[in-house]
Amino acid sequence: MSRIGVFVCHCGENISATVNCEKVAKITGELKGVEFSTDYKYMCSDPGQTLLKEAIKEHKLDGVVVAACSPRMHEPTFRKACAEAGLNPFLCEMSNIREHCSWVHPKDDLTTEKAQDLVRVMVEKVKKNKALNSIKVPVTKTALVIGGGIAGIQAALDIANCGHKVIMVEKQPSIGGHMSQLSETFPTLDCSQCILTPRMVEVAQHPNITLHTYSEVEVVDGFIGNFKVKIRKKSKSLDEHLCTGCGLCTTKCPQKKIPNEFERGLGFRPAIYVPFPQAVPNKPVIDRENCTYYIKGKCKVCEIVCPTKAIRFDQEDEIVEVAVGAIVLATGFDVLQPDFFPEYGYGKYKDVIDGLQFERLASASGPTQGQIRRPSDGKEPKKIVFVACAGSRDPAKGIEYCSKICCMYTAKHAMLYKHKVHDGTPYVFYMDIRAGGKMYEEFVRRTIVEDGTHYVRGRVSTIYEKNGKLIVRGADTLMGGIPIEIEADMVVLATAGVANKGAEELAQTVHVSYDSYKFFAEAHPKLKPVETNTAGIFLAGACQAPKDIPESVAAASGAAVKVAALFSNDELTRDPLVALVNRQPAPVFSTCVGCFLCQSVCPYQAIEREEIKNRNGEVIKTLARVNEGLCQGCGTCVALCRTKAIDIHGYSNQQVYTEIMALLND
Amino acid sequence: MKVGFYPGCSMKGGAREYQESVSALAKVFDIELVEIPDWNCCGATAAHNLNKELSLSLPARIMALAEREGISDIVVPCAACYNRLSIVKHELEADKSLSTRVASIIDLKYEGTTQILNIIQFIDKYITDRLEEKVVKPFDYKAACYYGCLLVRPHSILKFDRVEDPQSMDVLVKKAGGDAIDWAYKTECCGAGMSVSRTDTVARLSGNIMKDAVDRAAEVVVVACPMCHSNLDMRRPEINKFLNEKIDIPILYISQVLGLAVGLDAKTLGLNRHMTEVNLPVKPVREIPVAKEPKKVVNTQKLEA
Amino acid sequence: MSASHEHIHPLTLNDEIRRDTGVIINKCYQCGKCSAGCPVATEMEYPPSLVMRMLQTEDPLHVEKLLKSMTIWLCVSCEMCLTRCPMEIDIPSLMDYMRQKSYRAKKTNPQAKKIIAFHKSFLDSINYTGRLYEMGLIVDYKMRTGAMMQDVAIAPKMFVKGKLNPVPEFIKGRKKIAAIFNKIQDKKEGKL
Amino acid sequence: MQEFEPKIVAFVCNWCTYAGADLTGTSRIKYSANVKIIRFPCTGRIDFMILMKAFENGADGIIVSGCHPNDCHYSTGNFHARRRWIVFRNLLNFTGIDTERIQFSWVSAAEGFKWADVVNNTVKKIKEIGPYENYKKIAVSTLFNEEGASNE
Repeated sequence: MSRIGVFVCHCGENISATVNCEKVAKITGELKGVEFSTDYKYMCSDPGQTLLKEAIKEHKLDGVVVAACSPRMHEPTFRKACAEAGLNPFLCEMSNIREHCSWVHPKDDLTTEKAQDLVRVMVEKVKKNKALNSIKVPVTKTALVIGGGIAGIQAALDIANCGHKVIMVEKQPSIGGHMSQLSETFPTLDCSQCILTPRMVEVAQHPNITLHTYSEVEVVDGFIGNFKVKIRKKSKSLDEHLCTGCGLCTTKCPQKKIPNEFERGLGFRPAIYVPFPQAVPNKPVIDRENCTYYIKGKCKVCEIVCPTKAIRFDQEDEIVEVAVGAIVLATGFDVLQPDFFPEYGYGKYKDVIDGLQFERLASASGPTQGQIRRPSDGKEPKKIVFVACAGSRDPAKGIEYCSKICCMYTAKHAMLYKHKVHDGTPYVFYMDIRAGGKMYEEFVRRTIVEDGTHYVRGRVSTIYEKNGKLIVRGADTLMGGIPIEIEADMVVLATAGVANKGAEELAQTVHVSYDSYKFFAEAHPKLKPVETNTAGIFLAGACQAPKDIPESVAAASGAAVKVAALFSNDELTRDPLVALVNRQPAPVFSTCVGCFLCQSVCPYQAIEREEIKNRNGEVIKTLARVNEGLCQGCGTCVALCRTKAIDIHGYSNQQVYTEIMALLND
Repeated sequence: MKVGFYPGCSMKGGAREYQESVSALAKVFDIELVEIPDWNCCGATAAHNLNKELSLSLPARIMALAEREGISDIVVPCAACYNRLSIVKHELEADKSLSTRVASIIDLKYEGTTQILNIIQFIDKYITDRLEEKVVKPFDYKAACYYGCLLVRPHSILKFDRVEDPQSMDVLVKKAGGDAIDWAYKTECCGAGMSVSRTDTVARLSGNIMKDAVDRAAEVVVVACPMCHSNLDMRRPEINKFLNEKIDIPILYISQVLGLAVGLDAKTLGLNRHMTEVNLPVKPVREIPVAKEPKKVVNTQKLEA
Repeated sequence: MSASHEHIHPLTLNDEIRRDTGVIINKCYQCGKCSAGCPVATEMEYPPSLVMRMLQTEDPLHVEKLLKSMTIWLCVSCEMCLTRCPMEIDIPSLMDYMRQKSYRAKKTNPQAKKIIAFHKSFLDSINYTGRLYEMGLIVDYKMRTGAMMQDVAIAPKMFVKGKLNPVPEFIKGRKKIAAIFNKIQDKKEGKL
Repeated sequence: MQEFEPKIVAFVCNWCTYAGADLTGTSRIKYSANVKIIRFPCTGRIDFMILMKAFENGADGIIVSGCHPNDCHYSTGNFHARRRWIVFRNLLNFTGIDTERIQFSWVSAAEGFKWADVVNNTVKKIKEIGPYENYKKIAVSTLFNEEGASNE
């Protein structure tokens, strides 16, 4: 016979306004096995919890049902209170009579009846609950940071400075990300390279940071505190220890006409190359797809000229396996591909470029040494059109969101252009100017008022080339929508920021969720902005949504603190709501028949094979066994088990059936 | 090979040469065009400007008649008719109750089983494979392929070619030995049904189109729509007046271009019926039907220039 | 909840437009891409984006202005606006709707007389013969508008080129066509 | 005559739909009280014996709701639920179970409105179909006492 206590919370008036709490307590107090029942204004308050604890002791309760808010809110609170009163915390259950009842139904008898039903269900369930002990798992105090842009750099440095080890993985030959491509940054016009490069060097030299460039994460297994990660280090065709970074090979390479990714196709690079002069590490890689030796089997000029004989043509990819306790995703964003705007001739006309290309033109280290020259003929454009919202806020093209950074960088571009081409005329076609941020609005005003940029409120319909000019057809909606045509020398599209290539695959590899745009999803948009739904994996920077530099850095530091907090414990405790395979006396051993269907569906590889041997050491039966450390308690194995040999604590077949019967038979 | 054929009103009158050239071209490739018996006008712009039910019923009757004859593919060379028929087919497919109502208005069974093909889709489906082998007289001219509105828009319904900078007609012209130029007015509107009621508007819109083609050294404009043709060809005096210059390059239907390439004579193709005389300069016939390599070089040079 | 809501309030103009054309007026965020690409925007009193804005106000004064405007009759249904609209708003359908509404309410702009006359002559031709009889259309159109001298110069040349049929082609089922016209609701109400 | 008030059980996953239903409450969106929720860790946990058990005990309708595809907290549980449903639907139809009474949906933690819609639409639909008398007639539990069912 059970001795269960029922505690009905009023939640001030949140519940009692529509549910008759006294009645619920009274009626459910009459249920079989209920020893004690009461209602109280605020169960979660200190006196409320004291009431609960006293009742447990006084009435020797062996089960508790708290009818209050969502268990997602206060289940830990009440379980802790139970534990303090000497009751196993897993003998405490909550009925959600606030979110699922009082708040969604009007004040009438039906609502009170529903509340009674919900309490009854939990009373019956609690009768079947078992006392369980929390599972303890160790924490590996090393963090993995995926992505070496400004967000990854910040996160890695912050974690490393807390004294924890960091492994950084970067896909490109150098860290630095998009920020290293920028000319100057809004709203202060700091030189991007000048503020970024010292950070890059710090990463390379930090004793706590291990850097893997030209590498990708291939496999992630495990769970919070205990991830196992396989990293593929792509072959650089180079012995990095021997290479001094003298750069002789890059000057002698006969392949010189490969479009330079770092310059966004506005310049060329050789097949053995360092992405940019300030690269970290400043050592070259061979681009095998374009290298004459790998294509034709002959050349090896780099090998001949290398003074330290560091070139390794036969070097293979290396797989590195590491154990980490937390992961920070900082894989950044990408910009739209050229085929996105046929109406703007993007990709067809050389002088229609995107914002990042303009950054390279405006950068002192760029292909034109910072002079604004149009790509087609190298002339200085006297009339330039910037098109904001190129792709952003365009549901027809599949991008509904605002890319957030374009308003500001377009204003910056217009300003930089005006600073460099004094007699030039910049036009900006925009829909709205979104300049929320410290000193942002002031910056935009300066572009308009002091630099005389023509802001035209309207979207561009089409751009075509005629007699060496780009005819931009737009409209001025502030003049009632009258069409206007501008003969421009160059057009810069503020292309939408989109999820990085391969974001979806990476999300699936590391098991985090992502939105319909393939940006990684945070656990809660307001209160958990750097956490993911997967414990132990955090987000930093523009892999989550388009972000500017200060935001990315702030998010990265946020993620780093989360990692540091996690690493401040030697062990983690987990709810023991895991699956288990039943055991029976010999000769049956278990109703498990060893079909291992459970193994095939388990997302955590938590099902192991257990061999039952007889006295002679012969295997007589193979059973499934659940590794409690790995099991996350999803219960998919339970639903699939043909012999019902596997069950799950907290949601066992018996508990679930009891709940259903209690709910439907009043 | 038999294919259903809906000529539409203009091909019986103002665009007689379009029908003549399509028929002649089909004959060369052993395709029999079966005219839908007792077809009616699709209602064109007038119907959907003034009344929605009418604009649905008239095309629906045409398709219902075709269904009754067991025709699966209808070639609709007129881009305007093609557009109307496709849209009606789409709308009736999306709304079953509307479909029932229209069926009762036209008093015929309508299921929407026929496939509507525009002239280019027809050529691609039945002719393209055999085109190059039949080219005897490469159409060696710089051609501006003009698609207009109705062939490519609305893309969500027609799903034909790219809506910006379409290429299908350019490909055909190239296969016929021509040089399809890159230009800006491929899909700009010519003024369409305003030809009679707003001649000034048509002169401006069509004038801009002709101007861009001529500025880019086109020797001929190729079209696939009788309405575009009549605006660019018949309205030439108004166009020239608007532009204040004399433009005399001819407007040819795509069927005429291909017809010339496979060796049909001008009369059979109805070239004599154009209001702007067709005086294409005589060029020496080259050996191999299409010299692709040098063409490509010419093209890219121009793009980069 | 929302279902009963709809019953209580009478339909606004924008609700009606949504019901009849599927166009959601408030989707427009006034980017102006339609006006920028419209081939006839320069001739319109209200370029397409402004039409959308006027409808968004739901102000009867603005709606009245639109119904009486030349704008709706100048639209050539080229669908450039729809093709490039980031919100995929079917402005051509909306224009059709406004024209039909204006025509039914007898509010058409006096200058649109020629355009409407042409459409009517066109439909009459179909009504009587089943097809478009171009010569008849032109004659009928001239009678309606009084533009007797328009295009007189090209007619003989067209005739010589075989582009004008002196006699109309009657289809066999022309009675069926007339029946279709008679079944159309507006025809019954004398509004077509 | 008193209106038929169906009994509907909702089996939802803890991570998406349960949280979504919490959001419905937090947003004070009203819905019909006929639906009562039973929480599961994941839709992958829900096997068809559970659905049968609900019908057997007098449910007129069932809602099963979890995370959207690819959003599963456990990566793949909802896919297993979906596959299982596809396979079992035919079997249920064959055995005479009215599969119209089972409503599947994906409701995320951010879709408070959607949850209210799912509930209200299901209640409306079940009210139209009427009480599930047929099942009650043949239900095994009418032959045995209730304890019999918890032998599993």
